[in-house]
Amino acid sequence: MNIELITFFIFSTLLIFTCIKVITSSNPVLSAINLVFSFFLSAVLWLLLGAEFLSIILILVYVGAVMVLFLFVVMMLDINIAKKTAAYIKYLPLGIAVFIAFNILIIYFFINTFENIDYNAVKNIEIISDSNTQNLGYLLFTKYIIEFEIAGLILLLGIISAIVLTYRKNPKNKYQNPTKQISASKKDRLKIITDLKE
Amino acid sequence: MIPISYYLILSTIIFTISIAGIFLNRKNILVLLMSLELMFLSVNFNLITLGNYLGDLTGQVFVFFVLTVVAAESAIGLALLIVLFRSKKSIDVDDLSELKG
Amino acid sequence: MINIALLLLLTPLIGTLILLYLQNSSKKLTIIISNLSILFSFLLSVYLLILYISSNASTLSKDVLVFADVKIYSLAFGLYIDSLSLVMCTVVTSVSFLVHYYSISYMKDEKSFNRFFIYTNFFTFSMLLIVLSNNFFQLFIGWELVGLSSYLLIGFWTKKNSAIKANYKAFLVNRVGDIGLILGLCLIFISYNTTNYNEVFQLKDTINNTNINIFGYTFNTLSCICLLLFIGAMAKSAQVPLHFWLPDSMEGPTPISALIHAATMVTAGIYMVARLSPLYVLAEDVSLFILYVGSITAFFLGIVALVQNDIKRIIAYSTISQLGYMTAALGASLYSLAIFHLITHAFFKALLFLCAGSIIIKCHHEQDIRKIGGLRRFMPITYMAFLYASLSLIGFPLTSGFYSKETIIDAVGYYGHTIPYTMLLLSIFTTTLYTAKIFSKVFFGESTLHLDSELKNKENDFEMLMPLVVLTIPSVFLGIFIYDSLMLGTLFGTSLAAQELVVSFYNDYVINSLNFFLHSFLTINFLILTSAIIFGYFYYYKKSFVIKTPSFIKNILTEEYGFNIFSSKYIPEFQNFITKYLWRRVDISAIDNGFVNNTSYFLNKISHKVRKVHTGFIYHYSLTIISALIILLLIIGYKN
Amino acid sequence: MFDYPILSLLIWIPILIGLVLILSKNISDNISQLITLLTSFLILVVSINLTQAYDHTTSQLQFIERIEWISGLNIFYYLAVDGISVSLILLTAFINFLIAIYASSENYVKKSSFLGYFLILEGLLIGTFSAFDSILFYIFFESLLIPLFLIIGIWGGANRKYATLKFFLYTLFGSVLMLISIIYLAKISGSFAIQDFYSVNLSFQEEILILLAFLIGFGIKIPMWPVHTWLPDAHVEAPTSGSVILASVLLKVGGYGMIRFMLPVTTDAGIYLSEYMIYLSLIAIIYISFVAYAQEDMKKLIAYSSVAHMGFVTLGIFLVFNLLDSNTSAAIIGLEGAMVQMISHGLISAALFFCIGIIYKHSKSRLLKDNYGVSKFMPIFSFMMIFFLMANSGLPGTSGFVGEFLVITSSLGSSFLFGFLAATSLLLSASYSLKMGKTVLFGDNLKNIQGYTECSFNEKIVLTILIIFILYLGIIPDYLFKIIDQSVIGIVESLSAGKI
Repeated sequence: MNIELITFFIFSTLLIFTCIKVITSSNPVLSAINLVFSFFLSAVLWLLLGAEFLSIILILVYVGAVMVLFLFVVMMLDINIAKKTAAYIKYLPLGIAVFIAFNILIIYFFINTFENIDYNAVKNIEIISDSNTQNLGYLLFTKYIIEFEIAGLILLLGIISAIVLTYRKNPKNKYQNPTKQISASKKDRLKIITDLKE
Repeated sequence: MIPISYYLILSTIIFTISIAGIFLNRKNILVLLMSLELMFLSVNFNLITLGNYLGDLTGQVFVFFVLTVVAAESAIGLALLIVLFRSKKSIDVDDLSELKG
Repeated sequence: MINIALLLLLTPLIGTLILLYLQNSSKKLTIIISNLSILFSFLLSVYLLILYISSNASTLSKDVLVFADVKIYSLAFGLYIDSLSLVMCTVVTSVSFLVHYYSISYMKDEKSFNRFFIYTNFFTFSMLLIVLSNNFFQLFIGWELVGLSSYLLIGFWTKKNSAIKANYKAFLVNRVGDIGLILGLCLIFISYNTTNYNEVFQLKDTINNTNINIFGYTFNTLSCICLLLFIGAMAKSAQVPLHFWLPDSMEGPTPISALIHAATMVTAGIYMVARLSPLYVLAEDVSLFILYVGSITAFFLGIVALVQNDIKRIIAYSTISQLGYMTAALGASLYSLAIFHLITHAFFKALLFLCAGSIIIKCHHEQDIRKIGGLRRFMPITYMAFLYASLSLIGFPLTSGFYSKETIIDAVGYYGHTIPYTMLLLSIFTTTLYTAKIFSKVFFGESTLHLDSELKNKENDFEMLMPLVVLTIPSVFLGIFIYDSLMLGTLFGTSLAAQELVVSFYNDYVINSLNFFLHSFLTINFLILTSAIIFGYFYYYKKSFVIKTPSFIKNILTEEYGFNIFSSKYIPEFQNFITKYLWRRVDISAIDNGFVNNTSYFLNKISHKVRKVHTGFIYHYSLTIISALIILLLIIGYKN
Repeated sequence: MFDYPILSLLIWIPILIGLVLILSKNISDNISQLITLLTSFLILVVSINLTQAYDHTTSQLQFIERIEWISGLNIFYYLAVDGISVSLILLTAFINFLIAIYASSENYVKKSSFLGYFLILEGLLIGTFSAFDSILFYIFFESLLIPLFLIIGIWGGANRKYATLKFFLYTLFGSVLMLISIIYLAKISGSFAIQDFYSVNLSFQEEILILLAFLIGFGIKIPMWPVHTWLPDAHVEAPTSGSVILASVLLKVGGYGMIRFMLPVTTDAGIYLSEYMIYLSLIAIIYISFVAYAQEDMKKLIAYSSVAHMGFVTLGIFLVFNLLDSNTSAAIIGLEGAMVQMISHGLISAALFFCIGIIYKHSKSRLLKDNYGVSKFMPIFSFMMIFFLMANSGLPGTSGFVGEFLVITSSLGSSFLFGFLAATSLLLSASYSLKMGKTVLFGDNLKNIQGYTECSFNEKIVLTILIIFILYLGIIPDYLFKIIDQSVIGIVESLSAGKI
């Protein structure tokens, strides 16, 4: 049993448990932290697969940004801790049944589509050099340059829409609006009426 | 040497866990979003393993893009959640049923 | 020749159009135009008749206006000039002119004076259209136009509800007849591709031996066509089953009853059968049917006249019974006799109606003979005219009515149709009775309308009395004048078939008009006539004895054998019931609500059910998504 | 001899001008009246020109315009004209011109768009009658509904929503079936042109199915007996000019469609089913006349009477099936009778609906019992109305009689029973039209409704023109026969030739 297989088994089992904890935990904070933990574990597994750059990105981007965001939101919204566990129990058997049925189906599906099951997953793909990041960087900036730009755009979109959705003007603050001040309209212009009598 | 099927089985398990998460959760939408994240994670798993199987880096490039998209998506998701919370004072799944036919 | 006939035909039409154009001009102008046009066509027809007889030209048939000329068939309007049509033209135009002249004074205080003359001119045109037509198509067009003008004229006083009902009934009954006529017409047109008389006459043998199946049974085509055409004639000439519209058509002004419902329109049916005599001669069974219909009408309708009290209705019934005589003559294929009776009847019946008109005007629109009385002293001319007309009606020897009616009765007897002969004989009795009734009641009885002061002054103005005088001449002397030439076939020789029947009857029974007159005193007819006069004298004039007619017979007669109720109550009720039922039940409930609205209701129900599926909870949606995914995978799994 | 594409002009000019009228907001009423009058007059002149230029000695198509439209499915913008379409185009143009005159004296809310819709309707109708590509025909056939839907929907009577919805869905259901069969036929014959459909040989079942689809599709439009219930409602709710155009021209599209599609394409099935279809149209004639007699509403009465008269048209057409092999000349007479009946019914029902509109304008009620003794106040109008009622009951001398006469003749050709049943319509149509005349025009004016004043100048012109034409077609219909004769013979001969 070589070292890779052992690490794979440890981490994958841990990963599955954390994932189950994520969805079953009553307290959203707890589930957020479990999610963070599962990201760490999957980063390790990705390292195993030879995708170093992506695993580090996973940790940086996901754990750093997204999960922090989640925690922010969780903290901000005073979510009452789950009070409806009863209903939860009622649906559990159905959930498990679906879970198992689904697994069997997909695994059965995988098995007979890949002819040599024992193809080694762990492999290092060379394009210009042995380091994964260099290869990825090369590919990103030559072949997929347009998609890269679009990705940037999507992130911009993410930012702007988040702000637009949640921004509320504070009614109390007074600020000057120069354009309104200098614009004049016909109806409130002063009119001088000459007196005809003299 | 880890056969490819192990990874694929792992990603299906995570995928079904996240589906169960969406399906089972009676609590709030946050869990829903998190299980969404899990789903993306399992998809990335698949992408990388099959990328390796085919000996082609596009899988990983694609994962890279998936990550960016998911980040933006979860940002917007959370913003919506906040707006929803502001108007509904609760994000419990059972309360949100305006779309009732 | 043809152009003169065309002019003859078109002058009334031109008159109508001018009148229509000058609709609200002065009365004087309308009088001049309408009378002038009719007088002009009358003179033309007399001229043509004389020209035709003197030059004894052959029959002339020419198409004037092409209606539709297509590869397969061609229809056209045309003129058919022969002695029959010209004699009929003269009769029609002369009576119509006299009626026009008469109605100048009769209608002078009417508000819509001009409208009356438009309709009468139009009527004369359409009557001439029938008389002069040379094909079945134009016959049918004239037929309907005459029906239309009688509809308009009966309903002339639009305010009178009874008049409106009467013209509605008259038009519909005529339409019933027209169905028979159009079927006959179309049958000829479809099987022989022509509607022209001459072509059909040439084809008559081929028609005779082909037969057509109607509802499964095969009939001889010719007799089928003749029967259908006769049904049309029955409605128009008011024969038994379709006669009940004529008494009601008395709602119209009296000149109209004189013109249309006595002299011209009702005779159209007789004219048609006579014109198609070559066909009817071959169809023996149909002629027999016609004979029996004629004699039944003559007899039974005559009796009904006895119980009537309205002067115009009595004369209307007498018209129907006289028409019965003519149809009987046609049935016995004595076509020239029928036409002869038609001519004489036209004159004396028009005279009767005009006298009735002047009486009605005199007594301020009072038509009930029980109320009018003792007018002999006040209206000498009308009295004289009425006397002559009624003598001619009952067939008093030497009058023209005698010559035409007695010859028909004797000829029918001579040719051995026993039952019709007895019927016609008995109806002499009834005819004399009801004429005696009117005569004694109106002219000799005491007048209950105590308006003596009014009666004293002038009888009626000149326009009314002149036609009466003029009409008495033909209604009395015409008989002797044309009797011999008619019987020997010189007058209608060519145009009417079965001429030899009349000639042989003439040679060995009548010999000549004078002998017929002398020997008539010995016949049964005269016996019945005198007994009826004596009976009438005592019963009506002297009121010496009263016959208590059993109530059962009385109300049958007053109800005109139930035709009246049948037509005015049962048919409308039945029609309303059926139509309401059909509309309510079938149209609305069955089709509309049952089929159309139900589908929409059903769809509505379904859509409400489907709406409930959308619960709004996310997990339900995710459930559906996942289950769909599973099913998809199952299918893929199953596939390979 | 025509350099400019006359048919496309005839179609698209009214549509464009109609659109202009609708879209432009501030057109005053009398300007829009003027524009409509001018355009409809122009269209009338051009269509008369078309009829003159159309040489009626041959039965071939003329004025053909064929441009590639959707090349992928080889659908062509294919316009052409033969005798039948020429006469119907002339009828459309004529009726629209009359409506333009009549509508100018009416006052409607948004007058310009009201008139605009009529112009669009006119263009579409001419398009339907001249389209020889089945998809183009279908598009025009469908788009006819929209303007009428809006006319009745916006300017209609009380519960117009129900009526318009029912009318729209009814006709839509019918035309969907028609579309299926068109596509099916096009799949077999390769191209969408109607001519190619004629040479398609189908198995017997296919032919029966297609026949039924066409029967329902066009039957609803005509309307034939069981599917006619939309017509009375649509008429009662429609404004006067709306119900005039609906009664006089829109019903003819169904008849035209039958002649163009059903006769040549599904001949064997037609012959097989002709007995039942003849019974259907006979029921339509007799049963509907009974129902018409029972109506209280004037418009419903005339609506039912037009169903009965259209029963004659369908009878004429199905007789062609029945008599095709036994007696072709009777079949030709039958089809010609159907055509003449279409034209004459168009004129007569238009006139009757105008009269009812006039009466309605004065007495504000369409019920028979509310209108009494009109002739006392409107003598000239009542004379005209009596003339139209007579024409409606098939008085010879008016065009009403010619069509019925020919159809009765050809039905006698097949069997006496059909002829007899068809002839009874003479009596029945007289009974209900004169019943209406009796109650409305004559009789004592008990309620003394003072509202009636003599009808206005426009109305008099319209009615006199109609009288002139009804009389013209009644006395000398030779010109009309000349136009439609060759193409009718062409159709019937191609049928009998094709069949053998």
